[in-house]
Amino acid sequence: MDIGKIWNYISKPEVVPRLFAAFLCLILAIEFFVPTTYYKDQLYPKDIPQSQIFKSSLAPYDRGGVPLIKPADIKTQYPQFEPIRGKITAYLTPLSQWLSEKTPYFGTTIVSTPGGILDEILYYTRGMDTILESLTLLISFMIFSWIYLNRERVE
Amino acid sequence: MSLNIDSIAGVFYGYIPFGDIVFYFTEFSLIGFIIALFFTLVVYLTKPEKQLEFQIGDFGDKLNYVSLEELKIRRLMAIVCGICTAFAMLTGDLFDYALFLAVIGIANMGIVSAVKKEGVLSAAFYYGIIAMISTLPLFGASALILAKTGTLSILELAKNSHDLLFQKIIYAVGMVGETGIAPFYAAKAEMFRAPGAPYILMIHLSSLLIIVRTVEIMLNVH
Amino acid sequence: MDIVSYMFGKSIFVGMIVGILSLYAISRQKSDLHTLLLTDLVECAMLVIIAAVGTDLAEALILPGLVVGLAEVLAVSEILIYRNEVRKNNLMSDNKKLRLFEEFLAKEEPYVNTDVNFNKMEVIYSAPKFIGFILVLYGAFLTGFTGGAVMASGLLFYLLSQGAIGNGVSFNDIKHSWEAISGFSGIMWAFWILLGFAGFFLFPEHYLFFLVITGCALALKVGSKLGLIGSLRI
Amino acid sequence: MDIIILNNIYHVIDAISYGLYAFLVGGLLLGFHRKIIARIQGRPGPPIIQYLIHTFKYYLKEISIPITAGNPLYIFMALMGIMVWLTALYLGVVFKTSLLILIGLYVLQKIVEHGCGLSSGSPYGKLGGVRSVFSAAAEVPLFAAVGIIYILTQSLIIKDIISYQLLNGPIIFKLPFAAFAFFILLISKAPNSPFGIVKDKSIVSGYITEHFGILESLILISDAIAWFVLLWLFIAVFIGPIVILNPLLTLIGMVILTFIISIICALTPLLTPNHSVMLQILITALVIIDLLHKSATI
Amino acid sequence: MDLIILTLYLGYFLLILGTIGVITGPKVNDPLNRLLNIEVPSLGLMLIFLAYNQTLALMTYIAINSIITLVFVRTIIKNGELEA
Repeated sequence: MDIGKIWNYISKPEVVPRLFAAFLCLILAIEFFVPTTYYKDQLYPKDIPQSQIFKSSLAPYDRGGVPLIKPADIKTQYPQFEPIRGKITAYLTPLSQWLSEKTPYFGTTIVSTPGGILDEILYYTRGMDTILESLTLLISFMIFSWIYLNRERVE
Repeated sequence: MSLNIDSIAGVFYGYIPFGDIVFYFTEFSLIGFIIALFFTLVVYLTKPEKQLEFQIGDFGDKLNYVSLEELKIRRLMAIVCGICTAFAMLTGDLFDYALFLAVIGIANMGIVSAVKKEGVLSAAFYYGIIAMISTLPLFGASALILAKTGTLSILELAKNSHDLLFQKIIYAVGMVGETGIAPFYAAKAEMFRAPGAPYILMIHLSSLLIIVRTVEIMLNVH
Repeated sequence: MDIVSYMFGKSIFVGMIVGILSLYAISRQKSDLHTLLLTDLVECAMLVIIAAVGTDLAEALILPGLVVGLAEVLAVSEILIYRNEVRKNNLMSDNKKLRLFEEFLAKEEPYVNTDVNFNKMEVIYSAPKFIGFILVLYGAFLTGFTGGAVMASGLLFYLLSQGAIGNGVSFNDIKHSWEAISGFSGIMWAFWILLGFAGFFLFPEHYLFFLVITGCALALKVGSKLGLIGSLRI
Repeated sequence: MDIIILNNIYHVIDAISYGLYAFLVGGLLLGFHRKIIARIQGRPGPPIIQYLIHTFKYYLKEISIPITAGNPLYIFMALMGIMVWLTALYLGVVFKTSLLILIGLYVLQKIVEHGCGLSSGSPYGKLGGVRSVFSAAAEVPLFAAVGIIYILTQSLIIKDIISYQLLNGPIIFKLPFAAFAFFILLISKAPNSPFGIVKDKSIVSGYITEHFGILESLILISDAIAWFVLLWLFIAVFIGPIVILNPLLTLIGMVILTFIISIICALTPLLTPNHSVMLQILITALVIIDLLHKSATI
Repeated sequence: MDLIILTLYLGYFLLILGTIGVITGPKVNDPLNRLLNIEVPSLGLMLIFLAYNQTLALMTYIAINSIITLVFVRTIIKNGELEA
């Protein structure tokens, strides 16, 4: 076995993804046997799945609070940095308020119009994540469209 | 906030809170931040060089140059990459950092994808595959850390010990894939053969700074 | 016992198994296209592991994970196509040097089935407008990233079916409208950061205003951008 | 008021003279390095001050910029080399801050090499630059070494590491693998080393092929300071206060280290790029296993 | 409670079986077949989202999945054309 040949082999670009996949596979296989524990006192806790059905028209995203009056009580990492904590979670647009009075089946739709717990996390408490997320999409779309539109270009 | 950070990255100067995601300044991260931004400026000002290339099986050199359209998109990608690198030095959140890495990875791909050369495109594609695979360890490890400790903030994680060795290993492997350090360097190194030095240089700078910063995070989180 | 923590170990277990299997498959795979398809499975493994945490935070982390996966697939697949085109052109130009009288050699034409008559498919004329309209409207109501994605799938469906019945946009028209729409999308991105995200911290008392701007701008940005994919000529 | 200004002036003079000192010592050591290699190979070799003479000569020469170069990157890179190493000198040797910052600065040296090579547009420079990217592997053992040091001393601030050694003796006996990894780094930075694929003679002068005149002189100055800083760092982190607190002993330590490195450089062949990278990776694997072992036992 | 656990187990089952199907299913050498097989694990993933009550993530995943499928189909067709 010639070690020099192996070294040369793994420096080809087309081999690298496969090599990396095998390496990661190995690491995960080791990790597989490491016991993982679950810390009970999580941030932004959620109710037990399916426990809110038919009890609240905002199910499964009812986190308490009254729109524009009483903010919801959510558990965040740094409450001292968030002056309007819980207000976005409690907020409902007039349209969604009307919808919530009519039907118990549209909880997800009602909550995801501006307001609701996810909008609070995504726009406010962890807004930086969403900036990067949309930036990723923007950049990949730029690459995509540049290649698509400039395909016929000759040097 | 925490004394542990002081003994790794130097004096702790302060922080900017954006809700749960806190950007913090230490001696180390400030130097990295300034260097990355300064470099972005240099890259913006520099004209791409005209590259002479050897010909195999032929005499004479071939002159490669970067056309104006190509220059515009590549410069934009390089600037995005530089700014993201600069802020990745500051961020104090594991998941946010992983997202920064993802953005940098895609921007790196973008810097070379406009070059119409088979070898370079091929390398960009393989690098892209690695970047896609390494979202599993990066995001997966941060989710595992969240489940085990109940927090993602580096400042909180640095305060007391959590026994996170294996999660940290997965996270580091994700970084290895995303920055393309050896022994998985080949795909990324082939991308450097493309003409257009200042933009290519940005790829290299970002990956080197990211490696050092990841080492800092890995030492902080314990 | 709490169900989330009860099932946590099992979900992680499944996520790891899927990850290991798909990574093993990638390490044995030699075709570029198949590797690309298999990376989609790796994304699945990642999503399961994040979902296993089971809190609202986990759900908020799933969305960026999803988007990053989509974005990378978008860019990488286009690079693959471009690479293959360049490779083919290079091969052809090499062949011209090597093979004399190539143009006189008989070449087999690839068989293309041109008998498909789209006119008979009534559904492609009547349904797309309705479904597209409903999806776009629903997406606009949802706002945020989810709304954008729903809106985009509506637009995509409409534009694709228009292309199939021959009412699609020609390549020259695409070039202009494409740049316009993607510019709009970029402006919306800036809008959401400057007026949305920054506003929350600078003027917390006007949070409602910024909330609505953020949600709508994000939905418009994602929707317009991804919807454009529908106008591609395959 | 006047006293403050006077103090400031003194500080500036101190800083400049320390930089000059580092340059002179580094330059002389590099000349010494060249001399020893020549003697081992049976040649008389150039005088020890040859490196300094070279630098001085290039400093006075006329400069011209290639038509293919991408400006201002082309000029900026030479300045950046000096910037990086002067910063490393003051932050590390004088203020004794975090080891991590110094490693970050060392990593920037790669950027300088890469930038010099690629911005000139010359095919030789480009090859040197690409090889410099390959050899970024040399830094990886360094990170593992830093991890091991942190586990032992619970701090990465150089001042703390030195005071740790004052109590517990030199680290080199406790962490032989980390010291070895760092030593490999020193070797890879030395001219004519087995890992010196960046300055391989088959690609003319590697990344500085197109940089001449004052630009080359600046790069040479920064190389000399780099040599001083790296040797100082090795002595400070692994051998400790016994040597580092006395300037004369430090100098002697540097001469001995340079001597050992020159012998290694003279007796080993140059590796091909792939092999050089992979050899360094093997060393990294060794150090990482050591790191995992150490962190698992804690 | 039982329903949730059943949904979860069904999700696990589909996910793992689907993954094996994608990797070593019949005729997966054709990329289009492989793409269709990928829908099975993604269905399993959707069931897992449903069981954890992450309905917004579920909705987004459905929308995104349709877009990703389109992108893949385009890639496969284009590649087929280029290889022909």
